[in-house]
Amino acid sequence: MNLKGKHASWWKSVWPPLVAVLFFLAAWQGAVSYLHIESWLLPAPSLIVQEGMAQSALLGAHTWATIRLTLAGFAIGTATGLLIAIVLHIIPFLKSALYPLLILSQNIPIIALGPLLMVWFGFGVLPKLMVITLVCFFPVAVAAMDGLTRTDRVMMNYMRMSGASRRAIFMKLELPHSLPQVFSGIKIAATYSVMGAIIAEWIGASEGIGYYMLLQKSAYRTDLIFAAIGIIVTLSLLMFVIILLLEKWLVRWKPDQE
Amino acid sequence: MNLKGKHASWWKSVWPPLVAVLFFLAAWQGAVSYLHIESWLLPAPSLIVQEGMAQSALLGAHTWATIRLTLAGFAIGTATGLLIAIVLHIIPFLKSALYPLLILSQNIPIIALGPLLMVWFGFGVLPKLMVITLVCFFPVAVAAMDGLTRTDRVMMNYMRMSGASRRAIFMKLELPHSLPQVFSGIKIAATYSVMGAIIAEWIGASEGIGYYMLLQKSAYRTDLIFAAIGIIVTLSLLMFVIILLLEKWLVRWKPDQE
Amino acid sequence: MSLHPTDLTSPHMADEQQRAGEAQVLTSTPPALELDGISLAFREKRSSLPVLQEVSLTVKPGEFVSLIGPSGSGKSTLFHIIGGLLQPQQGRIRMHGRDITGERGHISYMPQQPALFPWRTTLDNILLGQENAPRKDAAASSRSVSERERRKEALQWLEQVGLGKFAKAYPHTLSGGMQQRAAFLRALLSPQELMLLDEPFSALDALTRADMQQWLLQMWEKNRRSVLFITHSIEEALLLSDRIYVLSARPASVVHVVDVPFPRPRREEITLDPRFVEWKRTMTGWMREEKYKLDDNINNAEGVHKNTSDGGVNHYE
Amino acid sequence: MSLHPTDLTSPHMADEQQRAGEAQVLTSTPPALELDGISLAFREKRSSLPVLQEVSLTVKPGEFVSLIGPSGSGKSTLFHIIGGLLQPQQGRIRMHGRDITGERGHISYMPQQPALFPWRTTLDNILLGQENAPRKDAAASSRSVSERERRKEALQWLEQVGLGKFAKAYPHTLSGGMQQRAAFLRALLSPQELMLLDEPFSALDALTRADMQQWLLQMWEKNRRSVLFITHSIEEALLLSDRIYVLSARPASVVHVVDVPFPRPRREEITLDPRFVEWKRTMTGWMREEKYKLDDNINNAEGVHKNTSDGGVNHYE
Amino acid sequence: GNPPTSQQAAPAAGTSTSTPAKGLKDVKVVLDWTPNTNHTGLYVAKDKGFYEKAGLNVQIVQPGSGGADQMVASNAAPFGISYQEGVTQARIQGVPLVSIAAVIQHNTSGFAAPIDRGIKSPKDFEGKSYGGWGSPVEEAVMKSIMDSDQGDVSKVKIVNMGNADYFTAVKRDIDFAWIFYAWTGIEAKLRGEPLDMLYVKDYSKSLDYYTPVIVSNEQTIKNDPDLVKAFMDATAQGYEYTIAHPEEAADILSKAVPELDKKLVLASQKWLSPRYQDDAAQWGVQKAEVWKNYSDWMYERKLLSKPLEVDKAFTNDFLPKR
Ligand SMILES: Nc1ncnc2c1ncn2[C@@H]1O[C@H](COP(=O)(O)OP(=O)(O)OP(=O)(O)O)[C@@H](O)[C@H]1O
Ligand SMILES: Nc1ncnc2c1ncn2[C@@H]1O[C@H](COP(=O)(O)OP(=O)(O)OP(=O)(O)O)[C@@H](O)[C@H]1O
Ligand SMILES: [Mg+2]
Ligand SMILES: [Mg+2]
Repeated sequence: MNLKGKHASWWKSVWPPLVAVLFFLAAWQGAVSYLHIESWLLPAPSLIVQEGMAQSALLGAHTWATIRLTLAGFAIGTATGLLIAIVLHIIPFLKSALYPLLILSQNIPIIALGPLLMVWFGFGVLPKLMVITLVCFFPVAVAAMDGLTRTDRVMMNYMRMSGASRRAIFMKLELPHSLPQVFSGIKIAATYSVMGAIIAEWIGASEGIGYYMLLQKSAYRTDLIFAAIGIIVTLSLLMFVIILLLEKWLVRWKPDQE
Repeated sequence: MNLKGKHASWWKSVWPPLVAVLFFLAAWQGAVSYLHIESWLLPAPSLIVQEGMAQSALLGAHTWATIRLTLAGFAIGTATGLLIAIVLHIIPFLKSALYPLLILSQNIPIIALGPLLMVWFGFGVLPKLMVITLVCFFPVAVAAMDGLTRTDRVMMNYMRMSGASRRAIFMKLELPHSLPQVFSGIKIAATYSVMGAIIAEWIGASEGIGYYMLLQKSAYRTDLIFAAIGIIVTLSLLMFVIILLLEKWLVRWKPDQE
Repeated sequence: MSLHPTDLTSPHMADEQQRAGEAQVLTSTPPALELDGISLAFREKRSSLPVLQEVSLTVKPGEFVSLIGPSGSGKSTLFHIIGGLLQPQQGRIRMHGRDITGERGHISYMPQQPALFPWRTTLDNILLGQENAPRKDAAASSRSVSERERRKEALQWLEQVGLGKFAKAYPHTLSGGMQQRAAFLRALLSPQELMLLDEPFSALDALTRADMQQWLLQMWEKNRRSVLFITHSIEEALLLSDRIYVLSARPASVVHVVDVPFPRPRREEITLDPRFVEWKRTMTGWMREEKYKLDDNINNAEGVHKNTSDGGVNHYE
Repeated sequence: MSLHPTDLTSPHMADEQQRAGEAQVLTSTPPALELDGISLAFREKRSSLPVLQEVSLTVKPGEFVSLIGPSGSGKSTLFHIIGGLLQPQQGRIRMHGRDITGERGHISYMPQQPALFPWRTTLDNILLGQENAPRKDAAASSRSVSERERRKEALQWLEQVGLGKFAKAYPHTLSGGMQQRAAFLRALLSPQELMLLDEPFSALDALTRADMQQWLLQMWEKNRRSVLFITHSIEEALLLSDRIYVLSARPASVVHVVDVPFPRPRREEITLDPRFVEWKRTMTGWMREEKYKLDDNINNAEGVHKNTSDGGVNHYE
Repeated sequence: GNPPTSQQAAPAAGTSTSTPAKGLKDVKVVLDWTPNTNHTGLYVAKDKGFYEKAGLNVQIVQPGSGGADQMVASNAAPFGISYQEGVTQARIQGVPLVSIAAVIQHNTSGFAAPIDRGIKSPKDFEGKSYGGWGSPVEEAVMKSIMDSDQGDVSKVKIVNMGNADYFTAVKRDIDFAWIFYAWTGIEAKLRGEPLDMLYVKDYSKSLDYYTPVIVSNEQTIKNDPDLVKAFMDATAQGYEYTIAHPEEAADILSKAVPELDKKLVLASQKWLSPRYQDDAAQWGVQKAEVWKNYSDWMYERKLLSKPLEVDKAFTNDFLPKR
């Protein structure tokens, strides 16, 4: 009974997006065949799947490479973002001083940064991880810093008066209180992480979905580009869902709104 | 007296970032001359400024074009993000259905999207605005949706029991309550907006800092590329500061933490 | 003190008679509020916490009714049900004869926690009730007055409760008692005819509290809005109410109904009346009795005893 | 009731004598807490709101001292100053003779709003005070006990205040009074020797309140921690305290000091003692007097009168 | 001077070599963009073991959108693929790139348009839309070849089409674009979308420049000429083999980069193989006049701020003596 109930609620939260995605694909397919859009411009989903399947072994290998890169980069990026947020939160002087540099870090175009990174850090995995980190850390850092400063005043007063150390205030009040907002940032970062990996692969790689895309682009294989995009989107969704589940589990104390 | 006090506090919040930026530039200058880094790889700040000044008229015109594009795109993007968040918040079914599509929208690489946008919308300003919108709306939408669902339960109970309409609950409780979190999203979007405009200019433009960068790239003028980056960063910082001031003004009811 | 259940020496009238009287009123004007056998249990993962058990009560138009009962018995929950926030698992709620179970917006409400909005000034906070009320109520109380007039009026009210100086202050700069007074005003200025007040004066010192009580009494005697009032002070309940419902410990059911016999208008002096003192003692005794039952319950492990049924309600006057 | 300032018929002792006695004690053991001429004004943009004006008070080791005063007078603010949250603009705070002005962590604190942490269960919430306390205090109260033992002990406490069943519940599922009891336990279980309790029982019904009072009394009589206690109930103050400070309306200053003459151990029955009733009447009168002054102040526009100086404090026993 | 970091990050460039297989020296070659038939000789040389025989373990690296130039110039990698326009402009900015071989003897790029646009000669550009990337070089080139045909370049509508490709662009707004025939032209043929091709070299001798070229940097050439020699020796063999066996070479490329479209690779290779060497004495040879003509052309049009020191820009010294 209970299991069935769980099953039902799981299904209930899964079918709307599923239907929406299917509807989206159907509309796409319909538009392509109805409007006679040429496949080199916008291939039909059916064609994409078909051609993608034909290259599945190759795609699989590249996907695996991208997954590894994404996970590593996302982990490092989120950790960096949290760390920066925490350090800057605890030392407000640093925060006001370094915020401009954080924004600066988000505004160095990859075409200028890419060669520099490769020249300095070689052709290995390091410059790629740096690119993903650069993409992921920022939303986490901004959201976390905002969340950490918005602590409930009454609880804060209690903590201070009862002699909680700075550390305890942070661990027991500010951090849990900011979790919902931190997770906003992590969700944004998770969504960007895969794209970050793709961009990282563009600045120099010999494997991964990003590399694959560039090759297909130069071979004018729009269908395979879209197969790659399909994989990218799927990976992003997976990342997002994992974060969502983690959030549900960590912020489970919050009463459900209706 | 009062004015002087205001002045002092203004100065107090301005000098740490100023010092940090100056320190950063000094370190850069020092590293370049100490390590003999060649100017085609990483030009010294002094050189960048000097060469940038020499082209100031041209840079000014391009900057102005980018500013217009950025402002328009950021405004549209933020508005779109808020609108999406509001609609999806009010209709939870839509939210669960469309969230995957939002994530999807963030994972279409520009190299695939650019040509499509151009073929569909021509080479005018429309596809460019769409690119910036795509970049900016997402952090705003995610942060706003998260913020809107985290409304204080006790206040919500009061609003419901006293017969507030859905609209009133939204306008008078959920929206003001979510403002801090919404502003986290807008801050992230503001930071990205200038970069979004640059990317938009890359996919096809005949003016703007992005266009200028590409030209300098093909002319191997690393110094001017960095001058362009300097402008991009400055614009981003300006956007960020404007949003920060707006936030301070709108969320002024929050007691300062210590 | 040694009050015991057996100490019940206060006069009381036969249930039947009272019932008949009520029925008569019912046929003429339907009650402003009528709860009919409300039951509710909160469900957690595995367990269930029964909170309300067949609670029935009536507030006639223009009547002042108090609810009194141990902490955690379910009084606030009952308000949430009346306000349409929670759906009862059993029972109906009627207002002027119309079934409004689960509907919202029919009441002026003062919650137990002030729940002031931190981004609104005190003045804007107390205007919120009027803003929220469904249009018809707003119209009914002839609230076609201009925004400006309403603010002016609200400001006068604020001054009367000693908050005039703080009209433009944000809630976090108010003391606990000041916040409570603001929340009280917010309910008072809401146009709906029935007011639900959840411990409105608990954070006030005795004198401010007495002032507020007098002030509420005077206003009520002038306007005769229907009031349902939760309080922990038996004295307060006796001073203000036409009728008092005494609730048992959780799961709450009505164990006593008291029609307060003191004439109106009442002033604070009435608390010195020996009959008043007698009533106070009696009711304290009842509460104590309930308390013991509760303690027994706790001692008999967590088993939930259903030791009062509807028929077991004692009705006094 | 017609209590007037002139009704002051209660016995009182000369100030000088009392002062001398205090001085003697001071030389032997320094007081657990000593406020010396604390003044504070909140500054807004243009205006300034004087809240505390030269407040001095003393809590000797193991003494139970109450603060009583009108709503909004500045009692909670005084606690914030003692707790080191706010810096007084004048005056010093000493603890056992040591100046601790602006220092934190020297007190067990129960705030006026429960301020339970929504992500902690009730049990984890009441353990928070122990977790927060600076190490030395934790050590002083021989808290080298294991985590598990502490939880077990906390659970027993929870059961004693009727929350045993809710140890694992999150605060938002507790009623107002239940939350207050949890916050009270949190302060009680904090290891610091001096407890500051800000209206700990205001949201409780009369009986639960009486239980809690008795329970607090018994515990205090056993352990003799120093207590500073804010309440709005004169009865509660008289029942529990060794000494009561009566504060004026804002800006608060000490207008009366009462050394409560009833012997310990005290039980609830004492409230029936005629002397007790007399004291209650007297103090109600004082409060009323302050109230009138305040009303006058308000009527005399917003001008702030400094109508009591330190020398004007009346001291009684 | 180079930043010290580049040394440790790119061991292939320095003297220290990690030797995975019998003392082979690690060497990186950075491509100009994605692998294509311009690069076949490198893949063949690797596949056929020419590099190994020369004592090299060559790794072919794909760059980002930034191209190879900065990486080669900074010695992060000793070799790369570039093109004459790039090397010319780079050297003017003091970037120490040196071209060490021309991959294709003549410029195979030109302006292409679907035949339905009716662009048969440069004069036909008038009134049409050109899709490019917004560089002043494009306009200058177009002006040069239109001048020879009495055309007026100001009547061409020049649109920046970003990274849209020829096929996409000509479907909307754009009439013609600048392409490499060996790749895009062949693809058009395979698709059955015939196009008119106007090679720029046919209209101006100055524009018959080398694209692409293999580049190294001054530091490597000065400090490690043997490495350059060994590398070029094997690379030349690779291209010579490709010239001789276009089909097998295409196969090798397709195997090395399975993501590429085999049909396109094969057709492109067949078209390109005879054009690598073309009329030159041997594969890779560069003529000073080609470098001079083009840089003078650019300088005259103010596309360069100073004349190019031609003899420093390229060298034939490392080509094998045949
Ligand atoms: N949202 C909820 N989820 C689960 N249990 C709840 C919830 N709200 C209230 N309860 C439980 O219902 C019971 C009654 O709570 P309620 O707030 O109605 O008490 P009350 O009579 O108002 O008490 P008090 O006088 O202390 O305010 C309590 O045991 C409480 O734990
Ligand atoms: N943070 C603040 N900023 C400005 N004014 C404040 C602030 N906190 C309190 N006040 C003001 O100080 C005065 C005293 O407040 P306080 O909370 O100390 O009163 P109190 O004696 O505890 O009253 P109550 O019995 O109602 O809780 C009030 O007038 C209040 O408006
Ligand atoms: Mg309640
Ligand atoms: Mg207070």
